[in-house]
Amino acid sequence: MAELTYRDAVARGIAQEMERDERVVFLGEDVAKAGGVFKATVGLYERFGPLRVRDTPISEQAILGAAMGAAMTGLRPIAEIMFADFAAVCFDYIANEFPKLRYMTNGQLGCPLVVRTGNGGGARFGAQHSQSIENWTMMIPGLKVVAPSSPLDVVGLMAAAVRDDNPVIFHEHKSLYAMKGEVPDGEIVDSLGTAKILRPGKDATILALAMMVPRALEAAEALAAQHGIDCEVIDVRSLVPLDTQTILTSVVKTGRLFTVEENPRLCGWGAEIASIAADEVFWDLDGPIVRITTPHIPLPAADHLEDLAIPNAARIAERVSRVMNGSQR
Amino acid sequence: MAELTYRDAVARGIAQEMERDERVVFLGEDVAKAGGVFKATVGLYERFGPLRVRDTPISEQAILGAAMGAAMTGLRPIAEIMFADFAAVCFDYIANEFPKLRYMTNGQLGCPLVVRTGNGGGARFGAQHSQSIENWTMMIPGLKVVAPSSPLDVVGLMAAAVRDDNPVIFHEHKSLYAMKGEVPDGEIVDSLGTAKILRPGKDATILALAMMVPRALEAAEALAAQHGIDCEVIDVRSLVPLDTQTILTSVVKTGRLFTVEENPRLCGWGAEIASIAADEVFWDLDGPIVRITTPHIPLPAADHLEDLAIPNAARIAERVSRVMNGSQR
Amino acid sequence: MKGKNDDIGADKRLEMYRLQVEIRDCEKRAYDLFLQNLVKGTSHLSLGQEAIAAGVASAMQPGDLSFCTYRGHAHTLARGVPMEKVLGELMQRDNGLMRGKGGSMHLTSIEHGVMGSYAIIGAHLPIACGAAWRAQYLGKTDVSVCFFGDGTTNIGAFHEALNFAVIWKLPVIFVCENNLYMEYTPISEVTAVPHPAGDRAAAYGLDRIVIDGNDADVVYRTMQAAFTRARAGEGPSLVECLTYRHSGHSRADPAKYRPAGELEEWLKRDPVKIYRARLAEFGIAEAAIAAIEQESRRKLDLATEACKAAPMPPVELLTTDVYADGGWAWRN
Amino acid sequence: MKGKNDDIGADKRLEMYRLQVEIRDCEKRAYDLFLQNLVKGTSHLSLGQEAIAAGVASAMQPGDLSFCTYRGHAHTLARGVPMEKVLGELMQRDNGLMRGKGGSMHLTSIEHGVMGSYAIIGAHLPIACGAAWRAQYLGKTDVSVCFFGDGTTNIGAFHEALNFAVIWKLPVIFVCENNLYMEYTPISEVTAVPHPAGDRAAAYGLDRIVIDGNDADVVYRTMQAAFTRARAGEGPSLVECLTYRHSGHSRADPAKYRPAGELEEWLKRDPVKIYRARLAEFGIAEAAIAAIEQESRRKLDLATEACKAAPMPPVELLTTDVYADGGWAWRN
Ligand SMILES: Cc1ncc(C[n+]2csc(CCOP(=O)(O)OP(=O)(O)O)c2C)c(N)n1
Ligand SMILES: Cc1ncc(C[n+]2csc(CCOP(=O)(O)OP(=O)(O)O)c2C)c(N)n1
Ligand SMILES: [Mg+2]
Ligand SMILES: [Mg+2]
Repeated sequence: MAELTYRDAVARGIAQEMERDERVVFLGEDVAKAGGVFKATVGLYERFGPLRVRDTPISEQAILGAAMGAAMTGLRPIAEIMFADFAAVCFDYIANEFPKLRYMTNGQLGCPLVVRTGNGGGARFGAQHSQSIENWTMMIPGLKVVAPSSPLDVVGLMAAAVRDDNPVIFHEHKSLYAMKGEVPDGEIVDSLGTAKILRPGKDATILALAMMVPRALEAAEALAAQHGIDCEVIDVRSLVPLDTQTILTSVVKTGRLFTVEENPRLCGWGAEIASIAADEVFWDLDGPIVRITTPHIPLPAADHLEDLAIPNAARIAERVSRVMNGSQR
Repeated sequence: MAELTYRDAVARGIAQEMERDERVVFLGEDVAKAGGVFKATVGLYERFGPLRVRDTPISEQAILGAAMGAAMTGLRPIAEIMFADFAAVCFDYIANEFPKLRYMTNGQLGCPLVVRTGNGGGARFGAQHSQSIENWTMMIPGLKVVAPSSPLDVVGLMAAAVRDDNPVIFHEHKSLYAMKGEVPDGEIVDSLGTAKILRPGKDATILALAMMVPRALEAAEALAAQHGIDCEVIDVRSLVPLDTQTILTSVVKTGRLFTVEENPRLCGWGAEIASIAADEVFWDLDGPIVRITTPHIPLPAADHLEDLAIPNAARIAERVSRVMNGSQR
Repeated sequence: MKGKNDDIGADKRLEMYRLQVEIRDCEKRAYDLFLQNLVKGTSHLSLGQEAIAAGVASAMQPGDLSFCTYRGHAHTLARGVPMEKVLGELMQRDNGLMRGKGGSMHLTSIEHGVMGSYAIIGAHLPIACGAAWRAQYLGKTDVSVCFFGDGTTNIGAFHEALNFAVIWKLPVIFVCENNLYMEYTPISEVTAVPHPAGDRAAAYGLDRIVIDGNDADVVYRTMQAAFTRARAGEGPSLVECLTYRHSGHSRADPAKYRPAGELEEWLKRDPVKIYRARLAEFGIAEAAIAAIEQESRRKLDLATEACKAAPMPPVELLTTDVYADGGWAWRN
Repeated sequence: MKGKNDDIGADKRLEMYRLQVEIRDCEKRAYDLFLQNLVKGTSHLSLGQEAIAAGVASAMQPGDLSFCTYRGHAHTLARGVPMEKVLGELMQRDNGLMRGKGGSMHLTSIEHGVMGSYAIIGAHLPIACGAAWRAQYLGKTDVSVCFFGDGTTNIGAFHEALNFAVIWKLPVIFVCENNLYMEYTPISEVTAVPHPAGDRAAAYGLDRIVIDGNDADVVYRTMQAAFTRARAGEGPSLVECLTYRHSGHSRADPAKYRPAGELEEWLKRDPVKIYRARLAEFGIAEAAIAAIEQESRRKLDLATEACKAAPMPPVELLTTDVYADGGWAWRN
């Protein structure tokens, strides 16, 4: 058992898989010799050498295209798209190529690869380097999408992603890279498509993802202490496949559903899950489903403005308590 | 009053605005001399000349980037992205540049332009030429998004889009181009952000967009005739701004909400609206909110498979009647 | 060069002629079937461009990989995929290469090394790089060949792929079929240089290679050199083949944008005609030539009948093969 | 060239020196403020690259437009934007250019023709084309200048923009600041040609222009020619300026990836030093030079104090200017 940062967990997860499988290769901008701009891949180049850990030009389309071609023909590439926002410059691969290949070829070809992105806000980087783009990927059929919230989950979900035979988008959260957590020694393999109940509770279900998870947990403690509201906090972890069993079971139990989302408001993962609940467990709901999100705006650079935009524990607690006390908005 | 095709309505709308305002220019691949691959812009080149109606190379990033640079500095460009799917190769402009410019510059610069796309399925073009990408654009703060369902709306919303000072994504539906409808003579200017109640009803609200509109209307007639279910059919028309007033008023009245979406299931506009309803008018709902969508799959080429994938009147009617009769799924 | 035993030889020439004839026949049939409303969706013919498909494929070895575009029937057939499989897919029947799920723009047959046909301009150039990277990494000798049109040279992915292939010295060959038009717009109106691929090779440290794409021998010899280079670990090549499509861009296009007489000029340089004459020049008997032509028509008629008789794909296919488990479940 | 009245002249030279000194001082101050934790977020300095900003801006006319990157402080200052406005934005204060909403990577001042700084590599090259297209369309004589780094030449948007600008003959000048590195990776390791911009100019039918970017006179003269060409309707230019950044890529980067001695070699060619010597060579009095330096520091200190005293932007700003009506409403 060792205490690891989320950042180190990325390198550990990749190393575990590269050690196990020669077909695993890794490419991206400044990822090799420099160990990545977030220092999440330090040591891989030294350990696995220049043929397996490769620096690329600033050519995101070439990076993802090359990963796809290699994946189709037998390798298991991991590609880094440095900031998640840059997914927009290579979105053709994410939306049109990776996820449709198997279907269009009637199963002749597959695309087993992992795209890692530095997702999310909190670093005062402004509108083009701070986005939470989970929904850009969740909305595309044929992808799998995960977003871990702890070092342990990073290692285990990375392993699961690399071993999965589908294209997996792996959203790392930039503002969690420094977070520490216990990670057992030895091989760790988690499974995609599983949510985790991090705090059991009976009054309301709060769903959160990535950086919103610690904030939702903090809010839940405050809600319990200050308002006597006992929230079940679920880390969704995997958007596709989506663990609707765990989620809906909880909603049926508590009768109330809240989502805490860092993405701008419209068409986020919370909207999808809220809609599923409003359809499938409608009669078990005891009140409105409420999404607590970043407002539908680009993110500002200034620190206090950014902090105001992204949900935090206080805002979550305040909103949940107000709604639970029956004031509708 | 003239009968116009949806395709001709596009040219008419653009012509009306080019006639009015010299700053309106139009560019895209094969749009000028050839009149567009869907023949939706026939005659504009002849009428407005080679300086205002321009063929471009196959360079979608250059097309949208150039449109943006021109818009920022005083023109009112209309750019065509031939098939909506190709938005993926220039998504940086759609997601990161157009919609964030005004915010990042604290209002110093704006981006008044229109991007037209040939959206949607039904033409047996396969997975990379048939997508409904409304949610790719709806989810991005700073854009406006419309998707007309009739020739009249095409003309009026095109005018509104061109006159709007924001970037507007204008989703034309490929399978509606041949559709005919009455369009009055003279200038027509509609307004963005307005839904239209096309069929009043008291039992349930059905929301639809673009090609789903005629199908929802047909389903509503069948539901009335065969099941005595009186549906209110609303053409959402504008996803951003979203006319929540019209929509929620209807839901409050009927107590039931259905969405009919061509997009693949996850994170569509229906999820957003369903979530809004499940939050804001929860106590007015008399039963589950149900989304009728294309399954979460890439689209197949074969005609009968594609027809099976995209919601049609029979499937809508069948689903609505079953749900209204209390069988949950 | 005119002796019977030049570097190409009679057998190879007969193979290249057979390929060109079969492609020509099959493409014409596709057009007929479209007129009969039996080809659904769109389709993009290579009529007039057959020498490239034949010349390249004849220089390929088993195991080499082809990456095609929507205009990929020719390259798919040239790798040995049966006509029935191609026409079946165009007709979106259950006997098609992808059982009608992909359609004409996505012909794929991994069995024959046809690693997909891509319908978003430029996307497959980086993908071909990736396949070549795999070969290099695993120490294999196969080469990836990527076909695309003149218009494709103006999209960003072209640029990224070329640079990437060169710096990683990848065994990939980029074959630009310059047929003078993107869809309806002449390439010269939208391109900063006269030769959209050849004049850009130097920007990637590559040799300028611009060849007659209507002469299969020229294509074949050029490709042989490129394959040798790729297999020797010397990196990629970019080959611009000048050609012309006899028909419109896609089934919907009557090609009215062409200047009068242009098609006629190019018809004089019809690759099939040129090559038929070439065979004769090299002393190949008319009977052998005619036999190829007859056999092609016979195979084509059989294939056509088989396609007409083939069922539509079963409805269950709608939701298969979205994910690797064979299904489409995005939730538990 | 060494006479007092060469083509550039004393006034222009003093202006260029002043710009370089002010940029140098302001960038160093930004670094100090970062160490004091007063610059939030990231920041990308142009220490060592000042001659380009000064040389280009000095050749520009009012009304000409600048399109910058995240490494855009220098170009913003060079167009006359007050230091306070720039430092205020880096400190994300209410007195910043965009009142802290954009941050250091998006400096914009339309009043000075600074039409935004773009943080997604390559995006602004097509955008600059669009601004130039507007000038051409409206018959204006302004020229758009687009700055970017060596690493940017490998992304697709570069390629699309260059081709586009040439075929439409747009009045746009692309200025590549080749500082030998993308972030931490040497450009030579990831680029197929030695000169990432210059060696590609021919791919767009443009002249190869590779110049010493540490000599403001060279930059100025080269740009003058490019502006003349653009204003004459002869189309775009692509100028590669060789230079070097003295500091790391961004505030977080200690630049350890550099080979020993490289920085030292380049420090010998420090543009500010070079230009100070140049002034002396042309007989400009030491007192005039020193006055510029003193004035720069005085202005900088005042600006710094003003920024430190400035308030944070009000919270209402969070939701302003998403849409043109000034607000953020996406629904009624
Ligand atoms: C990114 C993208 N933009 C536009 C299109 C539409 N389109 C299909 S084929 C084509 C022309 C391609 O021209 P070229 O590369 O010369 O190939 P050709 O069709 O002549 O073989 C265009 C513009 C597309 N498929 N993908
Ligand atoms: C599309 C995209 N990819 C990657 C990055 C991250 N990034 C920021 S600066 C940079 C290096 C740019 O190098 P260069 O063009 O040489 O400019 P320089 O920073 O040296 O001035 C990279 C890779 C980005 N901002 N956008
Ligand atoms: Mg072509
Ligand atoms: Mg650089």
